[in-house]
Amino acid sequence: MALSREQIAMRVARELQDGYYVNLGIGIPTLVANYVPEGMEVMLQSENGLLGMGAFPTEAEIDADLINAGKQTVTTTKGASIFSSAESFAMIRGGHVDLTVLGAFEVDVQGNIASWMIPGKLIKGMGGAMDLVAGADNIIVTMTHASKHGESKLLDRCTLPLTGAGCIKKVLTDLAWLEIEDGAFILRERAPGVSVDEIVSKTAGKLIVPDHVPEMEF
Amino acid sequence: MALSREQIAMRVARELQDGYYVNLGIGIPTLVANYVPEGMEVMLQSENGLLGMGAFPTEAEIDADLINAGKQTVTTTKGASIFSSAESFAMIRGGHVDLTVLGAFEVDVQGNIASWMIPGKLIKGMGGAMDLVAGADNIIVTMTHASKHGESKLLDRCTLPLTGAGCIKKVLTDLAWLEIEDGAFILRERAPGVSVDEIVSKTAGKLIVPDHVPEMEF
Amino acid sequence: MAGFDKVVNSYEEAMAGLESGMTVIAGGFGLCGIPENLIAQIKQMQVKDLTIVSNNCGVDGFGLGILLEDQQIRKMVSSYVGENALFEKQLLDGELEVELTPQGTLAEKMRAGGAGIPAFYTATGFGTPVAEGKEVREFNGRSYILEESITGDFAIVKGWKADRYGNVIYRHTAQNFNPMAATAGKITVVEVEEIVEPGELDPTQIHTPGIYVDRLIVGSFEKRIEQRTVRKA
Amino acid sequence: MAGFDKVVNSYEEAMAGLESGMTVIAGGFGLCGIPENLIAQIKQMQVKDLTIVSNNCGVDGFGLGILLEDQQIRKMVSSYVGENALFEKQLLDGELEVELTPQGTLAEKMRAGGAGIPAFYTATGFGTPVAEGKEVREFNGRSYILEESITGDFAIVKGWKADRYGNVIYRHTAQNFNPMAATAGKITVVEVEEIVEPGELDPTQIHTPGIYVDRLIVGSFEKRIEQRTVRKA
Repeated sequence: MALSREQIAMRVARELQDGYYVNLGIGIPTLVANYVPEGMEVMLQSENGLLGMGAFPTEAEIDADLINAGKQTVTTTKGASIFSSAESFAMIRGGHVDLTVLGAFEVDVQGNIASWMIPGKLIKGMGGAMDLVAGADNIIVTMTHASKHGESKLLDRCTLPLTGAGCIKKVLTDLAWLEIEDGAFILRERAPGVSVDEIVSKTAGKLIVPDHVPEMEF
Repeated sequence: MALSREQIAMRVARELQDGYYVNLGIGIPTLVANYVPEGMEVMLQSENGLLGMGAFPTEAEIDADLINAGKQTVTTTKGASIFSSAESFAMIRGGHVDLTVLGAFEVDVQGNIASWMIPGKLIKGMGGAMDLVAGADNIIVTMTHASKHGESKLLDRCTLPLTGAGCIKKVLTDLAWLEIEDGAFILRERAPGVSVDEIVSKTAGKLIVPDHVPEMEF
Repeated sequence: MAGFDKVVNSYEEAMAGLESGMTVIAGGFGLCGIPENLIAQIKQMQVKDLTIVSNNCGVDGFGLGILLEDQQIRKMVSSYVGENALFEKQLLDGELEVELTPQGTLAEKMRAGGAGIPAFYTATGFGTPVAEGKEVREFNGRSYILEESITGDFAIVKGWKADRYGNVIYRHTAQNFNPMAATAGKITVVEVEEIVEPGELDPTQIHTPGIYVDRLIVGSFEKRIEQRTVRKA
Repeated sequence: MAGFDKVVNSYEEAMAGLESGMTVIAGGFGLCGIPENLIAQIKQMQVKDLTIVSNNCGVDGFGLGILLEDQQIRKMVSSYVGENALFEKQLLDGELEVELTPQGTLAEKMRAGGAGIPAFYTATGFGTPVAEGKEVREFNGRSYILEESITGDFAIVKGWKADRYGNVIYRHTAQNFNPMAATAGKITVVEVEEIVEPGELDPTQIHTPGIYVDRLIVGSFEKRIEQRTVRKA
């Protein structure tokens, strides 16, 4: 069965390491914060200028001057720091964030990612996404493997305008965990009960299937 | 008579305006701070990261962590701010300092300045001087008009390696106040008792002498 | 106003000199840390054809969104827009131009503008529509694009506290783009919640030194919240 | 060390991994705000052929000057040097190379290195020996030169207080180059006068966020004064 949103977040959380500074994009990536393994500490970076983002505030704690990059009211954790947008993106662009998790429309075998613009639809902007994908060494893209109409989002070449070129190495879909190497997707893990054949049939880009593709366990 | 060091500082101080942020170089420029006109406020910027440099400390006030760009112990004035060297030079390079006063070996009719390097002598470095002359719109160079051997320091073309190209418009020597315009020095004022002829004879670069060249008064 | 006292007493005075066709750089992220009253003053002045440089364009009826009501904005330079219907309509009708700029590049362009750096290279946007028409250059085997800095005729900034000399501190994430905006205006106007006497703020804890600030005014702020998210106590 | 606790307990541990031939970026201006004990540790380690990026090179017997005694430095990148005799001698003997860099350009090169900006344009140095071999380009009718960023294998930094997570604040003008140095090291080591618990420092008043800091140690400091200037009380 395809992974639920929560399972996607849980699987991503296994990539966390103690002491990681992490930037989580809007949507499913945000859920990763709920699955930080016991005994491990990570610190969340929000690109509007906050390192050490905490939980949502209680009614009593709400402060209009304390929001995250999704414009949601938040709190700070102990040891947080707050700074300008220039400093925030210095961190991001300079590669100081250990892990970035974000969604996408398409990724391809060259590590290209398209996530911000669908021609013909209103373009709202890239926000910080282009900086995040260009700045991070370690990025996990989370997305559904195929569109509602069954069209693969894992391509030989992205069809949509790019967010970044050659910057993605890890993709987690609702069906599989894949790595991108030397111009191909490599199937590393599959969702519980999802067959290799199904993944192959829903992957348009070049896919390498190792002899053994373990099932994820939850 | 040639101006004394104090008179040079006094003459420069007449160019101050209320509310000016000023960077004073080492040597005679430093003395300008002693002649700020009554009722006028200026704030001194020190390029190591201090805006609002105060007097030298008393013995009791000395603090190794509070120095100026000349590495001298100083104090801060009320309303001072302290910041990084990058921020300090952002101010300087970005043209936010209203007036910069610094010494030089040579200036020329193109507004070039040489102040940091004499070939054959040990080169200690330019420090912040190149940033200061490139960043400021309003610079006053203070220097002696001629060397001890009588050689003019106001030239058609600097002979020494430059500190900055085309950035100087105002020069105060011990003999005269000059402006640089359209490839010439223009003699604006002369030191008390110094004749136009003496200034002409000691100025190697193209010099324009207006009909009336007033004497400075002190 | 004498010496370094930057305080002005009316919003008219704060924005005096702003004219149609000018470029205004605004601090703020979403509706957080936006110069609400300076924006309202721009609306009141009815200047037109403005180029506004701001990460976002407010919402319908609040923040920079109110400048859309009378079509005062000709061009927005932003990383994310379209949180309001009027914006969308004017964009589709061709009445409004948008130059979408990655958020980090936008912040850096403002900083560079204030810091006398005319241009810099960044990997952000390489290989994307943002790179169109821009120089690409390799450094150490990686490709970067050339981005030019931004300066404005005016910068409008929202601070928390400032002393009369214009030394400003920001509150929490209301800092965001404000410090860079403050450096990049020919005339920088800061509105704050409280003005204190010089000497009351710790010199080492100033976010925006007064040298960048031309005018300072104290105002009161609605501080509207865009996404009110809470947990149970 | 677990989670975000950056504290190490010995100077050996603080500088572990430093090898001959590496590049070290050091904070400090003159003798103010220099990482005295980290420098002493480098001397103790006897690593050689170092490239040191620092505004100055200390004085005879103190600060970076002590690394000259056993000829540990191959190259200095600085804006102002030669405050000590040994430096001068090694320079004239050709044992030491110096890359003189304008002070503001040096600060910006460090910042750019930490901020993922490989190069930027500046008017500083145009038309001077500093411009030799560098690209010149015009923006808005003015000439600028291209300067590349600097990063180091190690950055050594002197802070005042830090919390265990490596959030650092600096004291007075001992800040100087330290915040930029902190961003530009593959391994950034900070020594401070006091370590406090996370939460004790105001999040909006951190000079160097902990994300830049790899190792943190508390030391005691001589803080030698270079130019002791006083007035009568």
